[in-house]
Amino acid sequence: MMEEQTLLDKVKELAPELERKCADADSLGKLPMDVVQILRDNGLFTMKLASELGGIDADIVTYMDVIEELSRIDGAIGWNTMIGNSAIGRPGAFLPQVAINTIFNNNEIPLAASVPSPSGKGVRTKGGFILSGTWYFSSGINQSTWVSGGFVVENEKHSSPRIACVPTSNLTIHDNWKVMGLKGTGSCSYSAEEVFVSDDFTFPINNEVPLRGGPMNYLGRPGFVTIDHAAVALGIAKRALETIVEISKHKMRGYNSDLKAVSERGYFKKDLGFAQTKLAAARALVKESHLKAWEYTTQKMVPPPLIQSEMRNSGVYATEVSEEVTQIAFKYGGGGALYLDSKLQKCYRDVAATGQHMMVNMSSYENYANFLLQVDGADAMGVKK
Amino acid sequence: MMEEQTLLDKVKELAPELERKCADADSLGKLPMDVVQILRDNGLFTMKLASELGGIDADIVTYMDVIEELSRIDGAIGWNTMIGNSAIGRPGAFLPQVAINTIFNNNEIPLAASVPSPSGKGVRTKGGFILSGTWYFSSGINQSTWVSGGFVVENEKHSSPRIACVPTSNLTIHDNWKVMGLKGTGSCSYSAEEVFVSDDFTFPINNEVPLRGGPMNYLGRPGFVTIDHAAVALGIAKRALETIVEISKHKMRGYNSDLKAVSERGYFKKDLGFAQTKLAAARALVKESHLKAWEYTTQKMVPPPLIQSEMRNSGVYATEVSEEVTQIAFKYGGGGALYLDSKLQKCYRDVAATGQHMMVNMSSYENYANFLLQVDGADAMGVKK
Amino acid sequence: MAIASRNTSLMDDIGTIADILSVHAIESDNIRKVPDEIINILASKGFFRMKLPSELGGIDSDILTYMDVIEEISRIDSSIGWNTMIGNSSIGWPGSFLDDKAISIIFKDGKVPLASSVMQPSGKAISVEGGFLLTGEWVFSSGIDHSDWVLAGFTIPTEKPFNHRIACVPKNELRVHDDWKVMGLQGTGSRGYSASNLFVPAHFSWSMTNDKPLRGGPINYLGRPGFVTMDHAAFALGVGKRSLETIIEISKTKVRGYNTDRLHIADRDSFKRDLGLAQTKLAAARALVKESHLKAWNYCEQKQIPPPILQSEMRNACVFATETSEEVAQMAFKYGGGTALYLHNNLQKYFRDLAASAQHMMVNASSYENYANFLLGVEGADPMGLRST
Amino acid sequence: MAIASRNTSLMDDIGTIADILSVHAIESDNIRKVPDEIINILASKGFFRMKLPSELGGIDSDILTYMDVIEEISRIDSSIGWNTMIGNSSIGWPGSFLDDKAISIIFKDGKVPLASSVMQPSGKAISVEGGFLLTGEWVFSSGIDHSDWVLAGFTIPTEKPFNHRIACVPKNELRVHDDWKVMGLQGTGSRGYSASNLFVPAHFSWSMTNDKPLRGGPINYLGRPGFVTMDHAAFALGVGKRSLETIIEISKTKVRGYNTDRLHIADRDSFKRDLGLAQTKLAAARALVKESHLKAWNYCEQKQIPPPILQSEMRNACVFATETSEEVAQMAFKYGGGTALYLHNNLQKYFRDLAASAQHMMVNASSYENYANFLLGVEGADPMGLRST
Repeated sequence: MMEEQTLLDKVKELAPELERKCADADSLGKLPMDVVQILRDNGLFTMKLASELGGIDADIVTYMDVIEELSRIDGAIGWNTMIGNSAIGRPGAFLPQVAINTIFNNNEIPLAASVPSPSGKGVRTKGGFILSGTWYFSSGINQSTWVSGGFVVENEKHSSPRIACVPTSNLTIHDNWKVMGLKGTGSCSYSAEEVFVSDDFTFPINNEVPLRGGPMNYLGRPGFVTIDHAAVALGIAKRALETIVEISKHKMRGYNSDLKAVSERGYFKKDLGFAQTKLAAARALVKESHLKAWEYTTQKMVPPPLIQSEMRNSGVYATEVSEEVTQIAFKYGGGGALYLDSKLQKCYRDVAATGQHMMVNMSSYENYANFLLQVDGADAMGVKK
Repeated sequence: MMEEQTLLDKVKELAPELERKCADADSLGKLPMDVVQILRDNGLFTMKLASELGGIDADIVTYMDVIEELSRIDGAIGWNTMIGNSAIGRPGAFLPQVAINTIFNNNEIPLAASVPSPSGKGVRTKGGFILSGTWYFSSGINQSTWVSGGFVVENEKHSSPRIACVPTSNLTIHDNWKVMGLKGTGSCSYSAEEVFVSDDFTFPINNEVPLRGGPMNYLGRPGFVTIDHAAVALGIAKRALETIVEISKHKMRGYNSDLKAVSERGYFKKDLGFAQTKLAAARALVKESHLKAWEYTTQKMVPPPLIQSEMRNSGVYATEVSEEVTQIAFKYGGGGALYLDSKLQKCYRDVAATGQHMMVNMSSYENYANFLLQVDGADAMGVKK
Repeated sequence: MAIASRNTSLMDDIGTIADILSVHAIESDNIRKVPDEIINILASKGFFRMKLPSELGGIDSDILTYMDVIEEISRIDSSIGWNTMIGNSSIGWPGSFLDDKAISIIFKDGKVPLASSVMQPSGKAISVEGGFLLTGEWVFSSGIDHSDWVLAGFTIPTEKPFNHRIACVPKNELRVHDDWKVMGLQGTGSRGYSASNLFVPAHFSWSMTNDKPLRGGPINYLGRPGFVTMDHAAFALGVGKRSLETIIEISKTKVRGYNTDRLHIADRDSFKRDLGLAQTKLAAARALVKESHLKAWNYCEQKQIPPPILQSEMRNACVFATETSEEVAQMAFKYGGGTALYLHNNLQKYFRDLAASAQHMMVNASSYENYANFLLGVEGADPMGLRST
Repeated sequence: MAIASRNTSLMDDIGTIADILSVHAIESDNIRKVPDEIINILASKGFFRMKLPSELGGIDSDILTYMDVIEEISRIDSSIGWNTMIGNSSIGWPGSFLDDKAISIIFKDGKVPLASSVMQPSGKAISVEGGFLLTGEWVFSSGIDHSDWVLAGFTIPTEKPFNHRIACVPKNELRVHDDWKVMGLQGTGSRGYSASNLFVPAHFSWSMTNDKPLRGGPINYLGRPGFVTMDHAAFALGVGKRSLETIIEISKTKVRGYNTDRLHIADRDSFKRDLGLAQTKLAAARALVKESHLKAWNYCEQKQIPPPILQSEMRNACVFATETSEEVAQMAFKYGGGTALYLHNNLQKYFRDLAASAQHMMVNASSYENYANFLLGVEGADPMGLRST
């Protein structure tokens, strides 16, 4: 654990610089390149990458702490870092060696993006697939050199959807990231038009046993990414609370004659203490359920479906609670929180945007209930077997 | 309106006496006979009864106000009064004259109970039905002389369920009202074992056009009873707020050194102001939606399905809000609110019990949404046509 | 409950311009104010004169019509709705409170100018001969670009007890700031402004604390905060309504997530429960706004200002309506999923605009606390939490 | 995180008596206390000695085992769970804080007596030679009927700064009231008691404010309120868990209302969403209780009392667990419909018992306010809102 603790300390040290350099991300519509560079220089995109490939193979608690801290600094930084980690970590763990040799050419670790949901179609051809389609929400794609995208195999109803790893240069990036939150993540759509992808650069989306890498790669689906979403939302909410704590000390609310600072009002205190507690509870659950999963992965076992559902649920709950908590903080910010230079409104918009991701949709509770009710074929994502 | 205004004033005048005489209702498991007598003497069971039969044929706002005020005095009084009104009002409006002559013998208005849901079975026989079955939650049955119960006609799948009006003496009352809330309502089960009921003492449950009576009898289903449930819950919640307002002024909460009364705490004030507002909003909606319906009934038209759904929904929402508001009040009552002589705990238990009635089940929202989504066959109760 | 004469023609008028009003939502956000074209249409149809005394060419609207109009315009376009409501109060107030000398200048040649306002007493003044020297900085002055006159709240620090004064100033005497860079209500052009030792003649100001309306219909007797509570409520209710309409449409064709049943959102009963509850909540909030403001209207019709507890109830109804609309819009946004993030998707706009509107001091949750002071019989209870001393 | 030695045998022991424990739920409510038979079984198996120093024949339980045991007993029967947790603290405290002279009398012949307690300083005393004269009235003393000794909180009004003292008194010197007529936790025999000028020898009392434990394991170093926060949390979590288990079973066969699809509750996706969310919320609340109390345990193992902010976090976790359990039980109760009203239906019992438990001062929502004082860096912040002066 020693080494990874250093990782969190390093991020904390970098915090002021990262925040300063990220100030324009919202208007840029993506992370500024020097922010990406700092993250890369410090190995922060390789936490999920197999150590065989130069990755950190981080333990799950460190990973969570780092993503949370990065999100505390700026939601877009946290978001792009977590996407970037999965985007290189997963192909690193599952692709055949021949692809690895190309992608990690000269042992360099490229920047990657990914959209795992199978939005594309692949037509089988000799030695590979002809890939076409449009994928949405590909965070950080502008800085990537490789992109993993999910696709279904045309005319093969019963074979698993696959992931294709394609050079970004073979794809068309659409400049359509005009959004209300997480503006700085550059999550543009992209499309492929009959791009040939060699077999070696694809793997079945449902593969469970990784070819390389540490316990992280045994987390399975959706466990491999549930911690990511939770950590981003928790980090943003944490920042919102920190911000309102500071603001509350000198902000006078109310009309004219009530001279109390917000921080002195009893109901603000109750809301603040409650918010911090609720957030801590959600965080404790995320940690607990992912540590439970970790016990399997350290024995090279993929956590069973119920635990997958618990991991996802903890992420959904953490996201909802983070939204609620951020909203409480925002409310107490009053009119001043409306301006674009207010961190509160940024947290508010960013956390709302995180909550729209399919991974943290509240239908997760229904899927989980199927386990509790012992419904046949219960599945964390509601996928029928 | 003048006359009915007098009715509410009369109830307010009776309030202290009613409350005092009702003190033992919870341990009795039903309303004390002298409470019933006061209600009866003041015509309070005849507000929904056709004026042709000596009833008051009250307007809907007066009716709501009176039931709310009675429930404010004591949840069980409000509940039994509203059930008693429907139980005599409905047969009074829908039964053929020959039955009316018997039931309203010598122009006396009997006390009645009713369970409209068709829990019984009737086998057709010459001139009537042989009725058997068990009905649950028959509030006030012990004081009644007539009971209306719903039943389905055996072997006639497609004919409407009917209501049978039967002398209480022909039924077996089960002493099973051992419950956690609304204890004082004597809502025992009863059963019938092959009781002959003449055709004249039955009518189809879905009849819409009354044979006698004022606008109230055109409210249709479920509109005829939605105001009832809303008014009871609102009255109880109102009382809970009144009670905590008084208590808060001298109750010191917290450990030892914080010498503020509950009423001086900012977060209590926010909760109190919020609770009163939310309750007022729910009440305003109940009134508004029922007045909308009233415009139809005064023209002898039954309000259409969408309005039925809105009436029911307003009742569900009012009940939920009343529960929430009562709970807020209860919380601030601290340990003292646990004791059986505390009005707060009584309100808390009673309002929770009102919320368990099928009429105010939250599935109402789903049924209402079917209208909003223009789903074919949308129905306020979720009944398929 | 019945209101004698309702200006129902106003609602009909909206129908005739609804199409024009509804095409500018994104443009307003981009240019950070409502386009001039729209303002001109609204002005020409009288939509800024609903609170203006008929003596001055105003409509002297009844309260229900007024509320319906603001709600409907806000439903069509949130930026326009917001500016309409601010514009009405901003000219209605001086029209009703200023003396004839000032009126003859402001309403020169019988023309009705456009105005904006920041009523909060952010300014400070010193008395000089014939008037005041006014200094201060005011924020959030919606529609100021389109305005000829601007209202500014101020106090004279030496004056006791507290006296909330308003100055009516030509816009060109103020410095207007380019500060409207915000996360919601972007399209409302709510820039800040400032003044430094600006001379304001005495008759171009009045006292919110002490003065009574000099002209106008019942609507001018609503008092403070009643004169603006239904504005905020109607705005929020209109936008909340539109959120629901939008998600209802979307839900019929949208499938979310991996659900293998591939049900449309509209077919899921958990969505239905949320939708039915949301519509009910919104209706309850609206019913309370209507009920409390009609109660106030009874006073106004007799030229009486509704008493403090009723003012508190009006404000509370409006806070509750705002909170409820926010909640409802959030629910709709949630079900909109990832596609609701894009700026061309209105669900996110309603969500942001309502969140922003709720930050307004008028709809702050402290209103509940002030109301509780009435319920508890606390001496000096005040709807705005003002202390009497 | 790992705790060296866990007394897992206690959990096994519960398994052996679970059947007996689970049959008395209604009887406890009827006789308004836990039947003697049950108390005797618990006592004989050591379930009242988990917080007692091993020097006095106690178990000196680790914190996780303790929490698991209280949660599991509460899951089986809420009345028994409540009495078990109160019984443990009531004897653990004097065992750890009183001097050997008092101990030799209370634990005469090495026997462990049963005790109950009201720690709130409802009593007042005057100092006299060799001790105090104690007067007061205490309410809510769970399990007092079964107890030999009773703890009573008191202050000496003339003493400054505030000093929270506890007296340990033989029950037969107190007047026990027949006042336990309540709406929830009926089965816990929580009667009030009073004393008038009762002489308490000085060595039969100690100060919660100033004294440190004289014997015992880490659990005795939890401090105030940490010594009891996990009790309330574990109780609530156990009952909440049972509520969910109960509605899960019921939902599989129950059909509600007129729904024409005649779906079982378990088949409705709106129920599923509520159920999945409820289980998740409860798990989150539990995870926080565990996390914060394990953090505290690190201090205890080094014979240090956890610092005030951690005390506040422990209390907060426990308040949040209580609120969450209440919410969960209410959800389950709702879905139970009309049949959940009957006294033989446990859903209503869980609902009432949790509502009643939440009225306890220890789990009052003011805890959040006290915690905020730490977050805001307010001087003199205290987990219980005590003022330092």
